[in-house]
Parts: sequence; structure tokens; C-alpha cells
Amino acid sequence: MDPVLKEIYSLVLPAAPYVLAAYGILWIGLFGYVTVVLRRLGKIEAELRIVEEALARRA
Amino acid sequence: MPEGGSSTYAVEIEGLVRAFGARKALDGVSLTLPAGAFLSIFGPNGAGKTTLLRVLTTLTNPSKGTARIAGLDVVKDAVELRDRIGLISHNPLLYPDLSAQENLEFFAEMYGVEDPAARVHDLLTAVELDHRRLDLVRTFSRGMLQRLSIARALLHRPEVLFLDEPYSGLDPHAADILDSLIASVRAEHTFVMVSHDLAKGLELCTHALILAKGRVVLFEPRENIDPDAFAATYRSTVGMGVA
Amino acid sequence: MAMDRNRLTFAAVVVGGLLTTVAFVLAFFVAAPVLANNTLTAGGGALIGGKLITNPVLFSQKIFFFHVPVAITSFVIFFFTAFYGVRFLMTKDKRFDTKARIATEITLVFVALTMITGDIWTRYEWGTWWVWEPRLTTYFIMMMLVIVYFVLRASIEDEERRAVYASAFGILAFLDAPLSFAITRIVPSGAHPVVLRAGGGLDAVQLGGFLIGLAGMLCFGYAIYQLRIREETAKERLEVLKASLEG
Amino acid sequence: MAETATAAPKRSSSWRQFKAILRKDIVMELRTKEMLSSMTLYTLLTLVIYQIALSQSGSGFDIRLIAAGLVWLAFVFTSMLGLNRSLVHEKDQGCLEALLLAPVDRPVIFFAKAVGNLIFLLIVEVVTVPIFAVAFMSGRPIAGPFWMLVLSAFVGSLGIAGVGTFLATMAVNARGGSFILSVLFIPLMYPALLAAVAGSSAVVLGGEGYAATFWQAVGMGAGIDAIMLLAVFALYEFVVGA
Repeated sequence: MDPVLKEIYSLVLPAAPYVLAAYGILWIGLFGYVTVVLRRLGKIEAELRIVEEALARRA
Repeated sequence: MPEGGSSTYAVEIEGLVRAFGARKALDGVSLTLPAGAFLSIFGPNGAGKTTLLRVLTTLTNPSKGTARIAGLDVVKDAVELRDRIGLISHNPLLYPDLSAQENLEFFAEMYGVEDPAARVHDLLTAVELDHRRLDLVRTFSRGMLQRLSIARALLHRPEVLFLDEPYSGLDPHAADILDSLIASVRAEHTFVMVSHDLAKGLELCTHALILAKGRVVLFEPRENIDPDAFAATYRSTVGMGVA
Repeated sequence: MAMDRNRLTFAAVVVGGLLTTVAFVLAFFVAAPVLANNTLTAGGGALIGGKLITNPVLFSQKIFFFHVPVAITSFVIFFFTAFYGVRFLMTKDKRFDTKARIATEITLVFVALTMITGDIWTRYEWGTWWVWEPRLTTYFIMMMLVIVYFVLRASIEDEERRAVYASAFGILAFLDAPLSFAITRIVPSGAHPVVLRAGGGLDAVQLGGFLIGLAGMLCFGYAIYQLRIREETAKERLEVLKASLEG
Repeated sequence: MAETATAAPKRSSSWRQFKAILRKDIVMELRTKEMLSSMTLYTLLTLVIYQIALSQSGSGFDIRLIAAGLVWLAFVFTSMLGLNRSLVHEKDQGCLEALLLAPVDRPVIFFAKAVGNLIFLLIVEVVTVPIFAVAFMSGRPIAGPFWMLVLSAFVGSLGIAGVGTFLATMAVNARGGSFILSVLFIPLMYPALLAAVAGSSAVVLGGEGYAATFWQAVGMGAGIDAIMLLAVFALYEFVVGA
């Protein structure tokens, strides 16, 4: 391999898995958190509707 | 503030609310109490008695409404007001590692009592602890602690005395001494007492208040109260928790 | 009002997703993987994709486009812990305490993500998982402060007292973070080597990609915050309604 | 309002109240010796731990490299013990409430408690440093003048006492009081402690330009103290009344 190209790529190839792993974890982390929050939110709002209906019936 | 410190009302409460989030410890309490009166506050646990007492003694600020003690606002004039009020709690509020005399001298200094040595001596004599004045408070019995704590509360000659379940934990003898002590200073102060003891509270008071869920259920002068009806009203509130 | 808030949250998610995707494309496919002030030791250069490359290619530098925006976002959200702490102490309004608590919670999420992405980079670039280097040390301290905020909350029974203490501590912690930063920079911390490779020298595309990534991440931070607020509000309302049903 | 002021009994001045609280704390401490004895004992035990930690370091190891750090570490753990106690006895029989009921400005309570804690901390330091010197520094003198060491110790202790008193006021109302205190204290005090160790270390080690490093560290430490003390001073009223 051309020494110039070799030096250029020597800094790309070993770094790639680390950078990609970091990027992947970041996205999984963020989306995981948002998903958890959304699911909890959905559950609570459903429960809230039930309770509100119960209250409306009573009134 | 026209009437200043010489208001004819010792306690004036107007629309007092104490809330945190949705939970209301006090929910619109209003009442006036003439100077020289003795108010007994009853109510089930969580009715807001302690909160009311804390607001009136400037330890907690109200969320809404106003309260004035001896003509002074509990929020705006808090520092001046603290000079005019005393608290006798079931907790002695004394330092166990100081002697009786040192405790009183310390609080005399905090209140800026004039001629503290004489005042402390007079009070120690009055509560019959003069002979124990050099002993550490740690060694005192429950009754002696309560007597000393009364002396502490009276040090600065407060206009209004607050009593927070003063009889709890006292044996009959100590309770008798407390009775006679209160009787001996009864004429000089307005009293506000929180109590669980219906008979005792009614016996001492000129006005009675029942709180439940942070609201006034009943507030009447003593002469308008029929003890049996009163007891029934009180019982109906027991079990009513916090709103 | 509530409807508007929800629509804004939705918009923030969409914009955040869009911007971070654009930043991703810019970072990995457009921006030059080089830094202007680094030159090849072998001399000359090489044509790659029709462009003459005369600098060493630093792929690890790509982390800059997402690691740094996440870190900055964590600081921005942490500011709101202190801000709502002050608001709470001024008003004693429970809502402000809830806001401060949620801001701190989201700070913790972003701090954790910053720590993990940073650490992976450190492992490659410095050959070790952890170094007590000023920036790392300071950030570690900030993470501790954020965690401790919740430890403090968990240890206090009375609701209002918990809110007051947490607000006070949140304010102190936010003041403390920059102090830690300053002190580790100014007072030399012993003998360890200065390991930071290649400094600044960003070109327009790199800077643009970074800023777009930052804007996207801030949108995400805002959206998550609003979602959590909505959840808390719903939860509180639910409790009130349940109590009134039973009482 | 003026009428009220004349009618009211004469209020005690803040200075008198400050002295009264401080005197009370000192009298109680001299009587029970609770804080001083437990703090001193704790420091001595820390030194024993250091002996264990350093037992395999060999004779070539220059203790001076880490001496300042070790001494500060002992102070930090000891001070937390003392800080916790100083507020626990206020809480014992509701005494803090009695203080709050008195016509006293809240900052006065804060300053009196903090000054008391500072005094106790300095006493413990005065006991610890010579023992540490005898036990670990055998024959190796410190490079800088002694007063520099005293100055950096004072700057560090000032921050510990101030912020510590504030945090102890919170911890005393929390479950697991002393644990909460240390958990709050250490990350919050990180910058102040780093400055203190850097300053003291410069004096112990000496070397070229040590005075510059020292002044930089002490200056930083004093600045951090100023910021943090101002902040806790402003926040104390909220915390003590909650």
C-alpha cells in the first residue's frame, strides 16, 4: 500500500468500531429513554381517562 | 397599622390557606380571638392543628390569607412578633447538656431580656426549680422538664402563649403542677392550646375550635357550648383524614 | 394551551430527529475527516474521491459531532435545575420543584450518554478507559452531584422540605460545576501527560454539522422534558382524582 | 409602626445573639467533649489506616508527595463527624425550633454555628498535624515557611465549616443523616478541597516557583470559599425553616 494512503487510513480503520459503537449507544440510549417515557405516558393517560369517566358517571 | 401591638384581638386569622401542591393542610381558616382569651384547638390527626400553630408562631408561612397575632402580621412582622409569643410544646425545647440556669440565661440573651439574672432567678423560683438550677437538664424528670420549659416560654413576658399538647407524656402529678402554673399566669397572657384531651381543653378554655381537613368545623365561645353536643361534633370529625 | 404544548413537543421531536440526521450525514459523509493543523509525516498527499488529502484522516474526530452536543445539552438542562430551584424558593409553588426534578433527571440521562460516548472515545484515543484529566474529572464530579440530588430527595420524608432542600442543593450544584472546571484547569493536577491530540481548526462544513447536531440535540432535550412534564402532570392529576373518588 | 417599636420590649442585638449561640456551643462541647474527643480519635484511627496503606511502599517512597493530601483527607472525614454532631444536638429536644422561635435573624444562627464548627475543626487540625509530622514525616522538613501551611489550612477549613454547616442542617432532617452529609459534602467540596491540597502540597514540596503555585491555589480556594459561602448564606434561611 502506498505509504501516504497507509498513514491516512491508519487513523480511520482502528477508530471506526469505537466511534460507531459510541454513536449506536447514544441513539439506543436516547430512543430507549423516549420510548419508555412514551409508554408510561400512554398508560397513565389511559388510566386518567378511566378515572375521569368514573367521576363523570358519579356526577 | 393603627392599633399596633395593643390590638384588642390577640389573634386575627383571615382566609388562611396552607397548601403544597394539591394537598391542603389548612383550607381557608378565619377567626378572631379577643385578647386575654384561652383558645383550645381540637381535631383529629392531620386536621391541620400543628400547621395552624406553626403558621401562628411564624415557623411556617401561609400560602394564602393573613394572620395577625397581637396586631402583628405573621409574615411581614415575623421578627417583632417572635418577641411577643412563647411556645410550650410537648418537646421541652431545652439543651440537655446545659444546666437549668444556663438554658434560661441563653434564651434570655436571645430575647434580649432586661436584667436577665434577676428574671431567670424569679422564674426558677416560680417553677420550683431554684434548688436544681445548677443541674444539667439531662438529669431532669419529665415533669421538671415541662416546668423549666414553661419558665423558658415566659422569660420574655410574651403576650400570647402557644401550647402544643402540653399534657402529653405527663403523669397526673406533673399535670397538676402544670395546671396550677397555667392558672397562676392565666391573667397575664392570651392562650392558644392544641389538645387531644377534650375534658381538659374545655375546662380551661374561653373559646373552642374544632378543625377537620384544614377547615373550621366549629368555633364558639365557651358559654355557647354544650359539652355533650360538642363531644358529638368532635367525634364526628375523628377519622376524617387530610383532604 | 396544553394542546399547543403538545404540538410543540411533537414539532421538537420531528425537528430534533431531522437535524440530528442531517448532522449525522454531514459528519460521516460530507465533512472532511481531517483537521487543518495536522500534516502527514510521509509528505505530499493522496487523491481520495477526487480530493487531494494532505492531512491525516482522523475518524475518531467524528465523535465530536454527537458527543459534544450531548454534553452541551446536559449543561443547558442542568441550568434549569438551578433556575427552577430559585423559582421554587421564591414562590414555594410545587410545580417548579417538579420542573427542577425533571430537568435534573434529563440532565442525568444526557450526562450518562456523554460519559459513555466519551469513554469509548477515550479508550481508543488514549488507550485507557479512564484518566483523571481535568475535563473528565470535572464532568465526573458533575455526574456525582446530579446523582446525589436524587439521593437527597429519596432520603427526605416531608414533601415540602424535600422540595426546599433539593432546590437549594440544585442551585449549589450548578454553581459548583463551573468552579470544579476552573480549578482543575488552573491548579496543575500532578504529573500526568497532556494527551489531547489535535486542537481546533474546524472548517465551515465541520462547524455547520456540529451546530446542526447541537440544535437537534437541544430540540430532543426540550421534547423529552415536555414529555416528562406531561407525564408528571397526568400522574398528579390522577392522584387527585383517585383521592376524590375514594373520599 | 413606630408606636409598635417603642411598645415592644428591647430586642437583643444580632451580635449578642451570635455570641450567645457560640458560647453555648463551646460550653456544651467543653462539658461533654463529645465532638472533640470523637473527632481526634477518628483522626488518629485514620493515621493508623494510612500506616496500613503505606506499609508496603518501601523506604524509597517520598511521603511528602502525598502528605498534604493525606492530612486533608483525614480532616475531611473527621469534619463530617463533627459537623453532623453539631446539628444533631440542636435537633435533640427540638432546640432548633426554640432558636427559630426567638427573634433572631436566621443568618446569625448560621454564622454562629459555622464559626463554632470552624473553631472545633481548627483545634482538631492543631492536634493532627504534629502527630502526622512525627508519625510519617520523620526528619523530612517542609520546604516552605510554616505560616503558609497555616494559611492554606485556614482557607480550606473556612469552606469546610461554612458549606458543611449548611449541608449538616439538611442532613439532620434526612434519613441516614451522616451518610447523606458525606454524600452531599464530598462532590460539592471538590473544588475547595483540590485548592486546599494544591496549596498545602506546594508548601510541603517546595521546588521552583512553589510560591506562585501556592498563591494561585490559595487565591482560588479563597475565591471558591467566597462564592460558596455567599450562596449558602443566601439559601440558609430557606433550609433552616423548612
